[in-house]
Amino acid sequence: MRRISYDLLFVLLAAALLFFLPATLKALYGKASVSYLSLLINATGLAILALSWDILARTGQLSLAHAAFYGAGAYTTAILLKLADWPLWLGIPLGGIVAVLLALLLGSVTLRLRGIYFAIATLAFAEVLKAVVQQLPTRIAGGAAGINVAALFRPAFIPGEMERWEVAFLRNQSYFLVYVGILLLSILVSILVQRSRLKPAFTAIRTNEEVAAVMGVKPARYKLLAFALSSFLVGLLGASEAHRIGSVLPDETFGIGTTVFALVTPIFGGLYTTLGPILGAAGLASVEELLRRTFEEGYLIGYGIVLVASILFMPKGIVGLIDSLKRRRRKLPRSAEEAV
Amino acid sequence: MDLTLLLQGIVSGILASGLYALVSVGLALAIGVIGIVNFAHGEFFMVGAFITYQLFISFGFDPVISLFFVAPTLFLLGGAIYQSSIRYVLKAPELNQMLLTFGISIILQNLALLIWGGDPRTISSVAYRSIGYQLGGVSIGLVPLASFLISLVIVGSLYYALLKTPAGRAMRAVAQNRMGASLIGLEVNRVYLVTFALSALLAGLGGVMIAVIQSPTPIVGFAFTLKAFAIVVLAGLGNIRGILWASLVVALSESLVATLVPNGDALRNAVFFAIIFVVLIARSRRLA
Amino acid sequence: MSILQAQGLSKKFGGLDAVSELSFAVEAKEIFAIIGPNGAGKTTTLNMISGLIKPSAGKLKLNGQEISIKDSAERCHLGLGRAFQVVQPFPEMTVEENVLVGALFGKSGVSEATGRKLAQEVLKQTGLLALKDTPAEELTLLQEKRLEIARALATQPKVLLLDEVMAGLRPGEARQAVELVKNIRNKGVTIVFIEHVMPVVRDLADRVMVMDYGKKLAEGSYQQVTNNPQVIEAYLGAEE
Amino acid sequence: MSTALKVEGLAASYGKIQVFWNISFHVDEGEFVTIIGANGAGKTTVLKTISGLIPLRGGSVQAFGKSLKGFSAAKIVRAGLGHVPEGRQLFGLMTVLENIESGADYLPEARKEAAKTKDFVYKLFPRLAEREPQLAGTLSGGELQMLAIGRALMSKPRLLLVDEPSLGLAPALTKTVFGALQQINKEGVTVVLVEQNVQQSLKLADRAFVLENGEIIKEASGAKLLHDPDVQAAYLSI
Amino acid sequence: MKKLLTLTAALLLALAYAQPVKIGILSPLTGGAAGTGQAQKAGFELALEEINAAGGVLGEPLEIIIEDTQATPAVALAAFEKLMTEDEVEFIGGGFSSGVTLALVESFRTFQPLVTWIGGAVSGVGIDGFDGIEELLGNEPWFFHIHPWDYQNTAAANAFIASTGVETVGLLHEDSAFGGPGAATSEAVIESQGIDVTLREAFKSTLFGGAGDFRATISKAAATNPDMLYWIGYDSDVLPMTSQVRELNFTPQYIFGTPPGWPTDFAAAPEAECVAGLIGFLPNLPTAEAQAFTEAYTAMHGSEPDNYMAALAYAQLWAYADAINTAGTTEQDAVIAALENGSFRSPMGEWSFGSSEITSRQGFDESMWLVFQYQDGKREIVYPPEKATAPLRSCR
Repeated sequence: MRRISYDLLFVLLAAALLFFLPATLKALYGKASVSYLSLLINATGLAILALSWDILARTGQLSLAHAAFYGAGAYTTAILLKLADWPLWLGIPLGGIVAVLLALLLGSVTLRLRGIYFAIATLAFAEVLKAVVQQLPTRIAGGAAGINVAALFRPAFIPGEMERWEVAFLRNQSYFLVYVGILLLSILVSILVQRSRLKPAFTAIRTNEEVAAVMGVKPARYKLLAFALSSFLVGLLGASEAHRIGSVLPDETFGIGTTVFALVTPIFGGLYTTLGPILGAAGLASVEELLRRTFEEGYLIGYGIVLVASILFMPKGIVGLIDSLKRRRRKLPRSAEEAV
Repeated sequence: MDLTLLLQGIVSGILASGLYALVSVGLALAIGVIGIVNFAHGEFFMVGAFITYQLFISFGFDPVISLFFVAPTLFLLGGAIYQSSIRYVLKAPELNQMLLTFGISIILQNLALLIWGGDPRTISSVAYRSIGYQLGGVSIGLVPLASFLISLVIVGSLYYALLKTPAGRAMRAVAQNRMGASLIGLEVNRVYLVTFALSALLAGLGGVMIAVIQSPTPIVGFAFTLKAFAIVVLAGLGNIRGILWASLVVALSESLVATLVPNGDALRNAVFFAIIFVVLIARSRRLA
Repeated sequence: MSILQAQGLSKKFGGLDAVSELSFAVEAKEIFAIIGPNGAGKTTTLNMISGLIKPSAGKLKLNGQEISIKDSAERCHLGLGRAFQVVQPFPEMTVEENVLVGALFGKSGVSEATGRKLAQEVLKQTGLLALKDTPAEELTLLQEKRLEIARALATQPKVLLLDEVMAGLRPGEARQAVELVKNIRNKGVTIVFIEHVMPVVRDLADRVMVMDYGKKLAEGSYQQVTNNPQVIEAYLGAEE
Repeated sequence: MSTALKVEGLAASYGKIQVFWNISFHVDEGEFVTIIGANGAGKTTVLKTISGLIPLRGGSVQAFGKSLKGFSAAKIVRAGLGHVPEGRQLFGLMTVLENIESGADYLPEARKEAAKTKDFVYKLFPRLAEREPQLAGTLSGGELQMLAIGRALMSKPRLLLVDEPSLGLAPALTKTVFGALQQINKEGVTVVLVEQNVQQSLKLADRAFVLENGEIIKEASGAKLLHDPDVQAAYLSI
Repeated sequence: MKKLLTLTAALLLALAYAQPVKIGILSPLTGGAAGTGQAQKAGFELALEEINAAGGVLGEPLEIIIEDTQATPAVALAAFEKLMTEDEVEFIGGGFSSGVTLALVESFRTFQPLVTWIGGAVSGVGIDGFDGIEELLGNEPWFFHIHPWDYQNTAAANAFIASTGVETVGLLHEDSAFGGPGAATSEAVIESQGIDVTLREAFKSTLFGGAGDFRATISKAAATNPDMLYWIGYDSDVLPMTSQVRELNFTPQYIFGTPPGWPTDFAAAPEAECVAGLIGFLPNLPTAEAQAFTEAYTAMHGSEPDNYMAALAYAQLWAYADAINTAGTTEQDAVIAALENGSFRSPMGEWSFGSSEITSRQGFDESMWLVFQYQDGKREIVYPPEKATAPLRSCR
């Protein structure tokens, strides 16, 4: 229990730092802070995506349905606002809840599937959901044209007192704080999982479901719990993102890219940890932006090379690399050779 | 419902299974024998399609002739990719394989974009592309028929080769028991190398087919990757013969829904994945 | 009343009768050994008892309660612990975390604090305390075997199923292990174990059941079964 | 008599755990050697290290005067070492015939004589001839063991390493298998047998070793060890 | 000392003036819409070279900064804000896809740079409960749209269809945001001409994971035996659609498609023969501007400007250059006025901004669209009559 309070302290510290980050950026870079914040928002979204996927993966469920939960969250808030005069903010938690309901539905029928069979079943679920949403009556889900989604923040421009970019700064700061809030929630959930009885349960199920069951762990219960936690977080993200980018469209909102990056990022950063997916998001977002700003053409080739190299040279991700560096520095015996 | 229309739907569906089988069989080999989850498989079609296109543009080669160039090229490409990266992740978790091959897929896609641009290309003069034989109101397309027969032949001969030839038996041996395979004098890594290269070659053949019937673009392979994975899983990992059945089931269902349901063609992907989903779930319940 | 009862337990794999019509009863606080040649169906029997394999036919009762239809986790909660032949620690977890899995989930409603305390006790009892922060994948075979027992113990079993846990131990270590098992029994735990090392069987077992070809060949005291000519032939190999 | 196998200071690693041993022994050509020892004593690991399935971490292995250092398992088979491994490692989804043929398919020399060797195998185990078209996965334990030996023989080995062939076999079958090994030995193949079934295996052996915790603690003729009271106490418990 | 200061100040002032005009471009250079983005880029590069060869803008070489949007809204948003705050551009160009445009609306409104925007054709006009680009941005004085709106596309297609004298039309459309929402409107517009739409069917485009097998849909259309097959899809659907129509022995009098682009080299394919299509620009348009553009483009890029997005991009950059030069300043109001009042060069001929349903800053309308028909391996313009290079042929 002592460790969890350390963690909480750390999270609070991080929260405080992140809270003041926009203002700091503004002080340091002025106008350009708007752009940096925009990139940070995207990176934070990627971190939420990655961390939420990782929480589910800790039970050994390699889901390819993350786009479905993201889309469910986004469409929930969009449809609510379209059909009724809902409070703008309510759609976000409701988006999370609808994602959870879908996840429980999916999770309960895929309990017995393992490995790639599970992966393909979840992918199929996401593809079918995309088609279903597109086929819903236009007056409800907008059909192929999608739905406009109102912005969460519309800071007013006061001529004479501020510059235009400061309005963008305010808006980005607000979105950034919302995303950071969801990320902090994700981190809290992740820490709770890591520091509670859930960690042994999740890890046991992931490593050997049968042995776990013989030890008294109920696999179905924890697999569904992981599904619920994971989908709630990504549902929140989907709903918030819908407001930020102003619309939902079946092919875009349920696009496979969400799923792909949800799994690529934590692998890159280090699986089954709280820090790994976050470092993964920070790393991949920086790599992409740096390459983009360096090479006029074909920067994504470099991105692909980084992915390939990362697996070859740091198979356990950034976190694994840090661990092994730490070990080397402490000169911990690694092989039995030294231990004997 | 018009009976001819229904018949046409059935015929089209059956013939369409050829392309599905063709794009899946190489992946089935890679997963079944090597156990590698290759997200870049679709990019092998794409490369095969672009090479076919380039040979046409540069030398005026008909795709049928290009087959003889694409096959060895893709074999070499597959081998090179195996040697430079895949072999290091054979024993790694599936997720590592996914990230690695996803990286390869991004590299290949964007290289193609750099070389050929993003606009769809066309192999313009293919005399046989649009030939259809009319049979009592039902049309049987030459290319679908050929791709159906070719895929039958390829899957059939692959099946036969796996069963009867020493090389095929080597692949099965490695797939069934790595240790046993090395004890009968097989260099397991070399068998893997050849298998992966062959898997790329088969994808390349699919790519030639795609170059004939579609316009090569850098992203033409990706949709096929997902579908090929689904078909391989539906057939059962490593089950080469099952590829034919699985392809037939999904292709025929797609075609029937597209024929019988208003706006049914838009539901093709939904039908495809719904079948995969239901079959996987049902199978998991039956096994338990 | 018998604490564990099997009636007509059978399992077919394809056409093969791995276990057929097996019935036996284990009394409370007994140490009950199952021996027999490899492939006789011993491990399959344990798997059916702990719920990893669904029997093709037959019934199982624990403490008089029918458990045939319960899943592994429920059986564990009712008091069935299990250590595996091929040791299967969770390699990514530390020794303590491995034991914690059993301690926290072996019985329903164990609080985190209680579970941790229980894990500490079990670690002490099995001599693993010093290794508690070692990742399980770095253990030696002997340590792994101890962990296997510790993890099962942590589920607070009434009946503990041990599958060849002595295999590969040196005589000295085996003696320690025998003492450990005896201690466990003395705390009121019934023990069902599979074993190949005959001295261990001799020293430990109150009763021995011999299996061959999925069937019960003999049952009785160690002396009784080792003098049974059928058993000698099946298990030790016939003399010319 | 020349040396078929010479092992010196053998050390191996298994997965992550590096096991350090110092095992040295030699086997003469034409000899039948049995290694006994408790489960986990390292018998299987010794065989696997010799046949290249586990990387050699120290020491040396020589077969027929040639060092096997750096050889892959496949290359070691070519050097004339057959291995009937623990768990048999057959191809379950192939027929009996395919399994047998596969033993010679990838060794040019052995392939030339495949038909003759197959006849020998079938004479040794007539049961396999009957089961020819059946999938290996459907065989009984005894038949599997015969098949594993048969497949190894197809490579025309000069030295055969056999790992616990009696495992899970009924006494009658054990006898058949051991009889076959004896016959193979008589044909001039050197045999190194690892066994738990001490009684029968020691009877076959020209020489035998007792292995404990990665160390050879005893070496004597088979008959002598069979009557060694220590061995009796440890392995027969009678 | 004083002298030095004045000198420095003068130098700084000169430097400030010498700042070249920068135009920020948002374009999908990678991903599913890379074809469009690459075409735009090629068009910009040509225009840039010409503009700077002709003396640049305000006496300095013009600069463009192209940012890849990956056709992804969140990426586009970050790219736009980078252009505004890091590169500090005052003018925005490029543009594609309604989803991306919708994502930019809020930030456009905040920064209010001068935006001229290609694409984002979903006007929203006529779609209940959905706000399209024209509805959202049409009244913003700083927003200029350079591409016909969806209803203008429909009108152009409809005008051609009506001109052919067909009595029945079978309408096939892809089901995403491009072909989906407008299909019902198209049907209504066509039927208002007294033409019977025998069937309206959606299909799955190859761009969105379809395998390119349209046989079931084509068979259904063939069963209704329409005079014309009218299809709305993407450029990668062209070859499968036209070859399968032939394979299924479906011989409508006309095959008319309105994809946003046509595959490279398609003209030489036998399937192309008699296929008609809507296009914004044709390399063989027999006008001096078109020929000059095609020639220069081919010289620069080694291939003909097949994708009309290249021509629009070219027109867009020239419009900026001309307007800023006319205004003589980069001051926004002045440039807006110059844009509103000026007329500009383009490969499609001289053009200026006019009015559409909502906006009065609309560049190009239905009259931009040409209907061409592949005839003997060449694209002949067949509609409108005043631009026609050959009469329309029947496919039968």
